Amino acid sequence: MESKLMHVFPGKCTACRNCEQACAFAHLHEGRPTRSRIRADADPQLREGKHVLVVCYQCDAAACVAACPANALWRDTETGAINHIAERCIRCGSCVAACPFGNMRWEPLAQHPSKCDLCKGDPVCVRFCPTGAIQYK
Amino acid sequence: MIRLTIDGRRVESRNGEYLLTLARRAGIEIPTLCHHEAVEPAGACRLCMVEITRPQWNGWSKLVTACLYPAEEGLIVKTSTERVLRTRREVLELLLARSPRAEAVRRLAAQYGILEPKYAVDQEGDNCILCDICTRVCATHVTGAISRVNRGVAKKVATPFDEASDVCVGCMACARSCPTDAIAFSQDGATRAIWGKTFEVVPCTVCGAPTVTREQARWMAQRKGVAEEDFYVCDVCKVAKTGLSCRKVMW
Amino acid sequence: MKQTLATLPVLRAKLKEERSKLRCIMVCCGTGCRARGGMQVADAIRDELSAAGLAGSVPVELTRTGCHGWCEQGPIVTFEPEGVFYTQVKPEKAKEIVASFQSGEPVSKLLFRDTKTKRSIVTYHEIPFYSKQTRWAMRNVGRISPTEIGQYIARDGYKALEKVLSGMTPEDVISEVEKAGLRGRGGGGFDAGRKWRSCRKAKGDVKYLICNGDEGDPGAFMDRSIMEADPHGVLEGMIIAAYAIGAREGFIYVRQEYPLAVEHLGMAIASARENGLLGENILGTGFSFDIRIARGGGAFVCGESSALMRSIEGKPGEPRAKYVHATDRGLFDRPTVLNNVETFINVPLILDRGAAWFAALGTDGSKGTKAFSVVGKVNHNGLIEVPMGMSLKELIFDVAGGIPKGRTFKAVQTGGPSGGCLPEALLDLPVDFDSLTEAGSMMGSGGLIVMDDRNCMVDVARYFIHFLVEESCGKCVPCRDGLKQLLEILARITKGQGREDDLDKIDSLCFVLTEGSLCALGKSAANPVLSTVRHFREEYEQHIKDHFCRAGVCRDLCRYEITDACTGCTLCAKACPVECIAGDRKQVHVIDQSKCTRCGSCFDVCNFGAVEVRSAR
Amino acid sequence: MGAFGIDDILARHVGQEQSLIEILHDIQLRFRHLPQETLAEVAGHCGVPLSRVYSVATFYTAFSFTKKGDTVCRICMGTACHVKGAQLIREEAEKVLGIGAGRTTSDGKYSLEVVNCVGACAMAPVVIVNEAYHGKFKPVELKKLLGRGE
Repeated sequence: MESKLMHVFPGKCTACRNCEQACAFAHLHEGRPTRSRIRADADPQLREGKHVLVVCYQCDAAACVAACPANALWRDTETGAINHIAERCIRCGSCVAACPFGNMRWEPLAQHPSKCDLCKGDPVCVRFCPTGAIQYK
Repeated sequence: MIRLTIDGRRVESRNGEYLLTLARRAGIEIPTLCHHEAVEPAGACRLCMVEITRPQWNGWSKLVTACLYPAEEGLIVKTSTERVLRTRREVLELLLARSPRAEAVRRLAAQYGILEPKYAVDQEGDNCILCDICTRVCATHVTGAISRVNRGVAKKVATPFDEASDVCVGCMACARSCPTDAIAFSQDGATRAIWGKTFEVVPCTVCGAPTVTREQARWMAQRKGVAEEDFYVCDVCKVAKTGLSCRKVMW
Repeated sequence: MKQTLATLPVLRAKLKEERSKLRCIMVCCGTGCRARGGMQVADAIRDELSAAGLAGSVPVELTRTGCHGWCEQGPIVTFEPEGVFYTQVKPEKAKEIVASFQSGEPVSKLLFRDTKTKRSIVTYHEIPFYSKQTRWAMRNVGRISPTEIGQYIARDGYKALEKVLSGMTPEDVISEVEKAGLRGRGGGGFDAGRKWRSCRKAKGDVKYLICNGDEGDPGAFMDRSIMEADPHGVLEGMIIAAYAIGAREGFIYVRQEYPLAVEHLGMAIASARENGLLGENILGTGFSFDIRIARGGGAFVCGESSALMRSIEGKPGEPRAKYVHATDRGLFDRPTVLNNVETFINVPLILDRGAAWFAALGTDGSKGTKAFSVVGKVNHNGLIEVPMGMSLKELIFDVAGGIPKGRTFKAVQTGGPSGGCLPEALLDLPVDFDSLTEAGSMMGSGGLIVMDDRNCMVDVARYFIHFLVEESCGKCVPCRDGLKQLLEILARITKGQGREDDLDKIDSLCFVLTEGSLCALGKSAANPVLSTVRHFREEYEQHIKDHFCRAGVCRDLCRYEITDACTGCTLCAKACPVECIAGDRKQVHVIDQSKCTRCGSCFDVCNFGAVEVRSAR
Repeated sequence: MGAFGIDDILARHVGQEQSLIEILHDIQLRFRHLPQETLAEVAGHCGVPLSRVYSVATFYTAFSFTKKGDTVCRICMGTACHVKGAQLIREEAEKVLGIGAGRTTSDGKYSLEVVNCVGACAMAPVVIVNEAYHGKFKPVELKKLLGRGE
């Protein structure tokens, strides 16, 4: 079965940051947008109120997977997500350094990396986006 | 398919996984300190002891470490018999006497009702319980900068000759994987020191925030055949850059 | 020259014929006898022989043999075939010896004198130490030159191999060993045939065979003696085993403390290769097998099979859990059979003489003979091989000559650091695998250390735990940290600082060692303590409560005093290393307690029982 | 060509991890210790990290990083020797040489070691000076044996 993909429509984004809140809450039980795995950053170069959404592409030939020395990043064949297996992770930070898009982040408190796991096939960011700027289909 | 029971629950395994894996999958808690999914099991901490038997053993049973015992057809596994619990308590007594300040040890010991060690406490004892996770992690996945040296009571984890290692890349996997926070390191923005070696944490070429050590970047670059400089951008700046390129595509 | 199945019997017949005409002077040049000048004795006799015009003339041969196992009597010189037996020979005696060799008149001063009957004995056939033994594993020990393959072949060497390769299938060999009931002589007593069978059945083309010559048990040296004195016997056993399990490569792991064994094995391997008995196409049958020597690095734990395999792989000798058997995944993760030296040397016997013959020796559960190293406080320290099932009493009192200096037997320690101490009440115990294990000790490799009333059992327990603390690999918690705690408690007790709850703590520590350790070293480490607490509990209590060591060993818990029985012979004063004993000749002597180090020398030399051990308080 | 004169030793052994212990034995034999600098070369030859070589070298008592004395005095502490008073010989040796077991005198002349049984139990207690075994040993004989007597 072909797995679904995350689609982003920046034009529809209003930078309400509901997605960031939802993501942080779902994964860390705290509503701090800075800890979110999706970024609805107002692009610093854009002054016209337009926004970009950045979230993991679950790349086919993923740099994070290639960089991980401990095979702690695995693709979930059902959701298509590259999942970070905390138990296997040796927390060397190689994946964070390797991801060219900044979608692999470092959790400063837990001292391990975190990334979008597509919420096991039901991404909360999609559910909470009021404008349809993020879709999963 | 191998079928066995753990604490009366029927459990199945396709390829002879270790009992610990099966028990945890079935939601049965077995304490461990030397277990790490990223490396081969060692059987060093002796906390995951379980009692195994078979009907044809006529009541005879033995203790084995769940982390190393492969699933076998018809095995009857019990994870909290009196024999198991006493062994576990006695092991914790020894660990607590060895590393009385190690938080993970204290917490586990308290769970088993041990608040004060009954044996002579090693006053100079550090937090290292020689679980071997750090050295296994480093040897298996990184550069093998540290190893267990000496033997018996003198055993410790160290770099060769206790000197700064040529091959250590300062990735901190050892320190971060340590269950008892026994590995000393220091970090302040641009530098990081561990195992007697000080590393420069290269500042982000865009914003100046710390990224990775030069040694780690080189090691990664060498392994994957990519340019070292690619690693010197922090994740925040990478997101911004990603956004920027998106914008260029979109608009 | 490479031998074949056709030429080897011819060669053997020829060698036998030649050697049957020889008269030999055999000089023991094993480690023990060398220490006492064995090589010089051999050289002196060689010179004497040539001076007497005997060298080179056909019927005389001077043979430097390997260790006889009776090193305390060394250097030993024997005449074959007569069996004349000279002890403690010095090079100056060479002339007399050669004269006696020619005339047939024994040199009475060099003969062994029986301690009980005070009678001089001419041949070793009549000496109880030898006559009460049944030497099968040690059949060639002291009878041949270990460096000459011809002498081994002449004594039916490589005959079993010849028989095996002449038509027996590997299956036949395994069945024969199984029928014989050969159990591993290394410690655990595991059935050798069964081990071979499971390795043969294991999947994989590459299989390994290992001979464990680590013999780490302090107080045991039968494997050293066998390797030094009969290396080809070990090789033959290994080649047969390799054929049975399907191995092409084998290792002999020898401890580095045994340089002579390494040397002799190395020479034996080279000459076996030259003669087509080892290497490619053995005896022209197409079967190939080769052996390498791996030197140990001075680690007792490497006697444990999984640690030994790690050591051969070039790693630190840390054991692995044996939940997957070595016969499935051993050395380099391939199916492996590991047996010890004494096990392998029994193999040619079984194949040559038949399983039924072997099984007729020994007891129901333990077949064959066993070599013991009986040392310590016995009259005759040395290697003793007897059929399994002989009682400890017979071994110690009849064969080894009992306790010296009229002292009383207290305990015998069997099985090395993994075994235990057995008291007098258990002396009727037959020595076999199962009886010893039942009594809380174990056979181990066969060390028997005899102790008398001058040995303190708490100190012995402390000694073994100290040994194990130094030798623990340090991998698992119970062994590394448990032994350290145990040593601390035992050391405290021997210093008179024992506490009321110490015996309970000892009990807990023994429990966690036995139940929780990773390998056999840790699992059995409690045995020396458990067995002494079990059989000599009152001695522990005396140490803890009364602060008294009755054996006079624990220095803080005793003092020596000279009683009125003193005749003023001055022996004690002369023996005292710190010169703290004063007294005139024929006057009662006095010990200056402030200087006395409690070494006990005065006690040991006094012939009148005038030195007494008293409580330090 | 290596700088430490162990090329011939390395050439004798295949460049695999399993040769490690044999190589270290040969180096120890030649230099009477393992010179620190040689270990990296051994690691390179065997294709293992230096830390692995160090781990092996510190695990086995046969290897030492400090040079052994010209005369190595080893006292057997096996069980047979223990019950016959080896401890007293050890103490005497420590007194005579003025060093603890495992040490070498500052002039580099003597090393004192204790060993766990050399298999010469029938002549216990045993002292080994260099390669020569001395059985049924008495503590008082030590001074003479080591040539440190009056």
